[in-house]
Amino acid sequence: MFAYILKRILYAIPILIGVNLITFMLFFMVNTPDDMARAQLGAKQVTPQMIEAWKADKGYDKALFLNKEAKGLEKVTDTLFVQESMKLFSFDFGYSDANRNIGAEIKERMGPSLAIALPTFMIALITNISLALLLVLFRGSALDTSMMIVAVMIMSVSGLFYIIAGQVLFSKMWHWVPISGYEPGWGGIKFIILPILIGVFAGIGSGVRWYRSIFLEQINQDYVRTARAKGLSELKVLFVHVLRNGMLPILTGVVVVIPTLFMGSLIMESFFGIPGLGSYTIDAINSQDFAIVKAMVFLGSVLYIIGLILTDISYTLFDPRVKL
Amino acid sequence: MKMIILKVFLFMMILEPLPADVWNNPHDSEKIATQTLFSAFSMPPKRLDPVVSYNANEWAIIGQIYEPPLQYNYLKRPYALEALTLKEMPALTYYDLEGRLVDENDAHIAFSEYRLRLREDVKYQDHPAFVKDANGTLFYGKLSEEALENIQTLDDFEKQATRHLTASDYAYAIKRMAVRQNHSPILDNMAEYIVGLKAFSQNITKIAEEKKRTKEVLDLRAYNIAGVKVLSDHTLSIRIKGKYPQFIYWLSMYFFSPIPWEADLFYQQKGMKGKNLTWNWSPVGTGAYYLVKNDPSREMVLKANPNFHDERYPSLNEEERNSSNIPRELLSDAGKKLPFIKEVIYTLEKESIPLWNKFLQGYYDASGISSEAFDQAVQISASGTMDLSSEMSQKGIVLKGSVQPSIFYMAFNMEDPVVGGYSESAKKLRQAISIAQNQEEYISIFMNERGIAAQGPIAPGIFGHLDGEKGTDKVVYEWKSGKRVRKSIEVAKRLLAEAGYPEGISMKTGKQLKLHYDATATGPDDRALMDWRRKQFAKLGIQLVIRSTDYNRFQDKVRKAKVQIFSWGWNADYPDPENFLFLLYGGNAVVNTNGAGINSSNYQNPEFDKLFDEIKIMSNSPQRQEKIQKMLTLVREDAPWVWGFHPKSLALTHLWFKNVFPNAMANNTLKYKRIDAKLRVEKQKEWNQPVLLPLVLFVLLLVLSGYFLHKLYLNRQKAVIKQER
Amino acid sequence: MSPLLSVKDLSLRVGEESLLSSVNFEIHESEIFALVGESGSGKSLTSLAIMRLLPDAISVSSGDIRFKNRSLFALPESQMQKVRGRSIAMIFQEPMSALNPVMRVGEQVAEAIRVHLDIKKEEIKDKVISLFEEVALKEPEERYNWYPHQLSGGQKQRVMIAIALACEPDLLIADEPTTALDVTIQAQVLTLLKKIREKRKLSILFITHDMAIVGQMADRVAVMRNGEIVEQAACETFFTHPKHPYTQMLLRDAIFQKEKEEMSKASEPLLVVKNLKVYFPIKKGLFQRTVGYVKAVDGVTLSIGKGKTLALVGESGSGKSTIGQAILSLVDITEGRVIFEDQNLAHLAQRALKPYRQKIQVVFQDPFSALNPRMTIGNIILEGMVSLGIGPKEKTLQDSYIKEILLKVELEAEHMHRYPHEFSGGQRQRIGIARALAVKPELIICDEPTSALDVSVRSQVLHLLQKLQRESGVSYLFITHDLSIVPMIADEVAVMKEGKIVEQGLVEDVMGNPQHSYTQQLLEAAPKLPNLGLTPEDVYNTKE
Amino acid sequence: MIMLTLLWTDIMVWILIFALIAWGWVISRSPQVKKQWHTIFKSSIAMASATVLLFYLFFTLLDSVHLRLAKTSPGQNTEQQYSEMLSLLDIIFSHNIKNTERTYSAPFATHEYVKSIVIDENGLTTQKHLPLKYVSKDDDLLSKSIVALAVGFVLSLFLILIHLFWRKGRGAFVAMKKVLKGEADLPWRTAYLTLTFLVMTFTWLYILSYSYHVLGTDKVGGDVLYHSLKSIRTGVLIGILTTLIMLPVAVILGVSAGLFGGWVDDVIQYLYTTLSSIPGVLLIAAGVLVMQVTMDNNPTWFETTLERSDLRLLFLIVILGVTSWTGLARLLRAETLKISQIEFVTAAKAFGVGKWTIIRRHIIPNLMHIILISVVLDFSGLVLAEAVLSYVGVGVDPTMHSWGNMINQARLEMAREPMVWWSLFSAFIFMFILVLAANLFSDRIQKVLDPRNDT
Repeated sequence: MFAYILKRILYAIPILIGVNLITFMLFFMVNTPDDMARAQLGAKQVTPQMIEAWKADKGYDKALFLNKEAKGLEKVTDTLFVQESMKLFSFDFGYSDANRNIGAEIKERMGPSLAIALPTFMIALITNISLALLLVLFRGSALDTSMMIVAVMIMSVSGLFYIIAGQVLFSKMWHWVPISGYEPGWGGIKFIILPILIGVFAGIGSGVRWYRSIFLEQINQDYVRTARAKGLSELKVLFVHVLRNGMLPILTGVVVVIPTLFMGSLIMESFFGIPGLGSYTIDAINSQDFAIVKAMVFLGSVLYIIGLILTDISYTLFDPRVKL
Repeated sequence: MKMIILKVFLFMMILEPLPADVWNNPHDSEKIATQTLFSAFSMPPKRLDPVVSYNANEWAIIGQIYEPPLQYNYLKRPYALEALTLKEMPALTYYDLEGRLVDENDAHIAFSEYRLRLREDVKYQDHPAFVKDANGTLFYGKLSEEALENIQTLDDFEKQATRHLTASDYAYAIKRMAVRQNHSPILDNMAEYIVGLKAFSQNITKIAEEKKRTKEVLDLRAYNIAGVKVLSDHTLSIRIKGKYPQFIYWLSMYFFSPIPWEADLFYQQKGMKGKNLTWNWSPVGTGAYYLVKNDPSREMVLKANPNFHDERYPSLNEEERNSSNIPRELLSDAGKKLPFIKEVIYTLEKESIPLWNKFLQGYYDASGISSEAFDQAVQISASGTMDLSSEMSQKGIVLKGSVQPSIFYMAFNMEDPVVGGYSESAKKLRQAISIAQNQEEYISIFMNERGIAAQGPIAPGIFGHLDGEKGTDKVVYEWKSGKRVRKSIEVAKRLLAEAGYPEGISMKTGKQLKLHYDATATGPDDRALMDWRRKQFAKLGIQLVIRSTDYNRFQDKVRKAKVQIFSWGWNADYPDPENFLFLLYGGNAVVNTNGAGINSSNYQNPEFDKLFDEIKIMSNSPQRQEKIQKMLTLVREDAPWVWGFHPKSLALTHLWFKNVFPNAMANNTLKYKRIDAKLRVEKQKEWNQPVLLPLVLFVLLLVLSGYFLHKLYLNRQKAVIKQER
Repeated sequence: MSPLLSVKDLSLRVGEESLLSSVNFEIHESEIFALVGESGSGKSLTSLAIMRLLPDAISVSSGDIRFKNRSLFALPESQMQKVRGRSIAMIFQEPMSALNPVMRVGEQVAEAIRVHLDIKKEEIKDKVISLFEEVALKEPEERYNWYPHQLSGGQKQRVMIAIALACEPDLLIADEPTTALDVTIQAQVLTLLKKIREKRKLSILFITHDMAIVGQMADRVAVMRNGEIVEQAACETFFTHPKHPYTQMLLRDAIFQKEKEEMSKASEPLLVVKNLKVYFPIKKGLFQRTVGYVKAVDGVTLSIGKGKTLALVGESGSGKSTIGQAILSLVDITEGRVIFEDQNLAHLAQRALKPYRQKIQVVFQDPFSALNPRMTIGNIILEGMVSLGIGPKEKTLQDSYIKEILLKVELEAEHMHRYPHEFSGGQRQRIGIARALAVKPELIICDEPTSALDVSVRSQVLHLLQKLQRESGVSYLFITHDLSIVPMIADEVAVMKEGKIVEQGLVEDVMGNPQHSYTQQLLEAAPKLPNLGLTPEDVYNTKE
Repeated sequence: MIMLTLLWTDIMVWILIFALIAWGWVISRSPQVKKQWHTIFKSSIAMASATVLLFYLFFTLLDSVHLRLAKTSPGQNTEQQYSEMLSLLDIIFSHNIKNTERTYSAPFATHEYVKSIVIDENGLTTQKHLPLKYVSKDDDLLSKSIVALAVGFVLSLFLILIHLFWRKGRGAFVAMKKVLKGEADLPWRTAYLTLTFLVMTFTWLYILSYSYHVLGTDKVGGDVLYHSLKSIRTGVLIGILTTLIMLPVAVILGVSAGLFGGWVDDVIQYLYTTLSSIPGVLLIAAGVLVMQVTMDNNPTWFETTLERSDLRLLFLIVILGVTSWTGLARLLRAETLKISQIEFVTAAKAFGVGKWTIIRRHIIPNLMHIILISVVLDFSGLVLAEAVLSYVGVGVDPTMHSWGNMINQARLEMAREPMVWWSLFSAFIFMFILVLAANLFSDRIQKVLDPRNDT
């Protein structure tokens, strides 16, 4: 097990280098250091002297991949790419172009992101699974058919509509919750109810359909027939046998997502003014803050890889047949 | 049935603990009942360091914290400066090259000197940097990294202290400006005027570089600028090259805010930057407020500075009161000690929609009016003035409007072979386009009438701007029966034909004239805007190709004069025509200054430039007015810009928000304002009663479907196998 | 005495299609009632109907099932749940999939007890363990916490039986309980079931396709065909005096008739395998180091004569299929030689191998996966011909060649335009044979070609293979786990166990007088047909 | 004089259409696949959604033929002048392009939605709802509707008859009877009903669009119906062209990884793990930003705004394609691994059949259902993604007609009081119908083609 995890971590390193390379190339192709300087200095009058001073200040005056002036190995190492990547690998994200410590910022913003993403994820999982089980229980009935059509309809609406409609109805017209905002702690529940509800609802269509098909696949298995032959009620068959076996394929899709919950939801956070990592990322894209985007891409990849490893580990926990 | 009862009971349980009042209050409900102002910011201010800050949203914060020597009077119109930390307005004396005192109108003026006498009762906010031990050395001057370990914010320092403001703090600020690494946007400008600043800057920049390399602290007290002299603890003199009357305005800007050396050294300590303890994030000032919390991701909190010096609400004498239309209630607090509001909470609101809705719900005390919300908020009354819609006025909302000292214009690149140049045909082409751009329609569609069509570069309220026929651009408009009327499109077409493009077809090539318009169009609203723009050109038969990019690249193109037609704007730094006309001064042209200049249309007219040099050093007088009008006639003829419009800012405030008086020049207006907290609490409750019916219906639906499902399952459990025969 | 269970006039249908029509039978107390039939005959449906576990799509068009004089069909579902597992229990064919893979086996037994019996929590475990003891599961306490995948097939079936017995039912339905098991295990399970019947006096509805097992187990027998019971009789009379022609045919196909009248004498070897070893590396750890090998084939030597058939017999996992693949160069040979016509095929390059690909062909076990579902039969047969350059090149000639081949394997010429899914298992197996035959091979490796087929179809395919051998003198390497068919098809036999050949020789020698204990064990375990008292070797011996 | 000028995406669409026709021809030759499709269309839902999809495709194609119309030239010496590029759809809706109002108006309204300042003769200003310029002055909504619906009915009848004659020739009327009774082999009745409904609705909207703004006007007075119809092309293009770009990459890489194994597998796995580990939006955002820079540096690539936004759309499609192949490739690799273990592949190997032949003959045909399912599934996902990307600011050009841009703008309009709901509503309806049809159709395809659904 330990050796396996170690192996996976070692395997992750070339992937992360590749990720870095891609982002680095993309962003320096788009964003010459001059651009960054101008965006950051952002004043009414930006003189060339100011730009030069800024670049030197930030260390963006180095060569990208190959420093022709340096000697020996430094040709490669004394470059922007290697320097910046090395920092990332030690989780030193450096400073944003607004001169704030990105690492500290990420730490601070993970909370709000999780406050939305985690409950959304959990509630959605529970609702979707229970609804799916319900449909499987009444499979083939009119209820099943009509709910499946409703599910397809729910799927066919862009998430943006749900958010707009939710805000107009719940906040603007009915005064149930604040329109947007965030507050840490229990007092903040009023802010996160609506985004969570919308997040859950928007995902219900595809979620229920997916889980339903998984459970239906299970319900045709032989062991379910065995369980019925034991005299178990249909509810017990579903909750004890089908659910437990259905959880295995669900795990593959679900566990990989858990770490990326930290990244937050781009759209939701910016609509509801949640100061999480999602809105951080959007702002960074819009203001072309290379340092933040790079950090977020790196973080996203790391979390994704962690998710993959967790998926494997969770299999060993939940599926007795799998051993690492 | 049992289940239903159970569920209804559960429902009651859930409802019970909910607050009896409102559910959707986004703020701390206790603070609503106190002198706390709730406001919003859409972009987190990135730099609160007065040496670099040059943005309206940054100034809105640091304006309350820092105090430059001068400020604009809150109530007086036209805008007038008054002393803030000074005992009186600076004394101005003139010297010739030999250093002899000379008269104001003397031809030999080589220097002018401003002498600033500071008030003695001005103190800084409490800050750990000021704490000294018994020996008088800084207590937190040499913090080790371990000591910083548990420090996250300034509050984590046990001790705090204050000290009096001294003249050397202002000198220190100018020295900081000179350090290139601090990226001051006005350094290059000021170096032209302040004696010795240029040389000092070059010198200190090298020193700073060296110190950075050796990781030493840069203490600017050790260096001095020739033209900036600290005469005593509370007296400072600044020497200016030649005559530069506008300098006095600069003294009201935050670049000239006092910087205590203790804090500068404090923030330079290792490890501070990692904790976001920097000038950019933790300002130290003498103002009415100090920054308690700066979380750019969520909120910023200002609190009233207990050390704030004695400042009183301004009063006006009878004459002033009568000359300007100042509402009486603005004067009711006259003479009372400032500030009134004890705490300000700025919340991040990136989207305009939630902001507007929260304002309507009473959760923000003031709001601007986005164009979407305009016709909801504003009606035009019979007398032609803008007024609140009945819905708004029923809520007790108050409308405040003022024309901004700004201009948005569409510029031609005068270096461009097609639209540029000073030939008759090029002029006529530009004039034709100018006529075709129907600014009035633009203002109506995109600005909801919140703006006035510009007749020249100078904004209303600024010396040099004239109303009526005299202030009308005769190239584009006609004066008809007491009104300005845009010339008809036929006139434009004629001009275009005379320019060599009949019906938009070039006589030379026989092809349709195709022009390129650079824009920073990325938002959702921009498509309509671009469509409109294209239509204006299409009226002349000209095809407009729009090249939209992000703002960065757009700036870059303008700097390199790689544009043909583009739109831009200017927001005045100070209420003087020079601050507008220099946008067209040949010496500031981008092509002449290697991209550094402010004249992005590259307009160069020797006659205009000569007049500019003259008016620049004149004080306001009929002579100055005459010269300015001459200059305006010149640029209207050459038409390097399509004048565009001056935006009108409209602000809405709730009834409980008092003493609000728009002042386009002043930023530190928070201290004058007051809140009627009791009224606020009442109104918020009244406006935000939750609508319960849908909730009840929803729960009922849940209960019913639960019951239905239960029934369905029971039926299945009862199932027997039916035979078909 | 009234019967324990009576099925009266039971008819099932799905849509318009009738699945069962008027099935009638009765089961008395402590009786083993065998329901026999080939796949699709409706025997499993009958059992599911008794349990009321029929899929939703199937509806009852008529009939009733009475259990202890109560109509099961009239019970509400909630009452029926109390019958299942408590009064009527069931065990299924596939022990691999019939147990919940993520639940401890002890729990799965305990669950059944918990549903029906009011027993204290602490006692349940004891009860489960005693049940495990009863079904002869070794180390029952330890096994309680095991998961199904940790158990062997036989052990799983024992757990299934324990579940079924947990609530002391009156009737046990055993639906092909041993079909998926190896012969030796099968014998053990059958013995166990019989023992339990003796001890508990319970009735068993035994469903199977295997006549030999019927003879061994049943008190009374019913034969089903196409949803109808064609014959019902007591066991003894059933075997001695089968009445219905279908029953007669079934018995005939189950008892083997040696068609090879004349044993040709030993011929020169066509293929010689010498000391063949096929090892699969086991990779482990950080850098995927090879830490050991699975010795799938561990030093096998055998030879096949021209026009002869060598049967390779062994239980699952013995490595017999790997030998076939090694001969075809489809797996890497670790050591040893495969000599075909004086040429060592081991480690030969693909290009050099090509001529031999034509001479050695293969027929697979699963007729469903052996044919590409997206190709017509004609194209499937044509593919090999084109690839190896056999047969005519012109389209019309090719077509007639294919038709000829199809006729040869007793299919129709027009079948060449159809797709595999339109054919039954036996027909598909013929297509597979036709495909191999089309390239005129000298050796065909038959990898369990009949194990997925019904008895009657099996005998047809075997006959076909024999006919083809007679006609073209092709040799067979016949890989099988089923000892019973060996005498019918093979000249020589090799018995494999754990990658090694334990006994090898002429069929009559090995089967008639097995030397190795494993061979003896295999022969012992094979179910014997009762009436004649014949086992396969007996068949052979009597013929001699 | 008319000059045909095709945009890049036009060319791609038409290539795709011809490829589809060619594919259809191939299918019609294979009875097995033909039968599969027959099964798919046996469901009336599938038939109805296919009809809807075809209807959308029709508008896409109509909007994918761009022309330049000749203008009367002002001078003798000048060369022939052409107007800006117009698509056939633009020409059909030229009255709507021309008749732009000043600002918002509600569907079927006669006056503007917002009040404007009016100065009357006395110099007094008042606020009034100004009348719209291009709407019918008389109250003839009902009479015109009846005429329009009648025209629509006749038109659809005509279309149906053409189709019947094309299918059955002389037996058309007999077939018609069968269809009406629901006895035809396929649910043609549903298809014809759907068609009739669509055609009637559309003719109604179209004919009334001459005298009203049937779906209202937007902020600058543009007709919302026209916007919505123009947006169809953007949505459909992103949906289908992206898969066109993604497919070859995914299939080639996925299959070779699964079949060849070894280092090929390692490299391809590395490639897609790396790509898929980057959060999708960031990758797309980065790609779009690069594209913008490239386009800014090469202003000569396009002459008009239309060409520019078209090129941007093309690049967006390419970026989406490049970033979205990983999922399918992973699926195909796994499936290839599985198939290559199946005995018919072993049999082919035993016959010495070459690797490429095995891929072509045995692997790809057995992967087709996965490819097809993922194509139809991706289609609706991509249509929805366009809206989100536009919100983030990395979608299509802001000057382009697209549902994403419409929603984005409508967001601001929803905050108005009273709400301007019709833009959002139109975008919602047009998008919802397309995505719903696509989802229902893909559902059916999945049900028929996925071997797991055999039960």
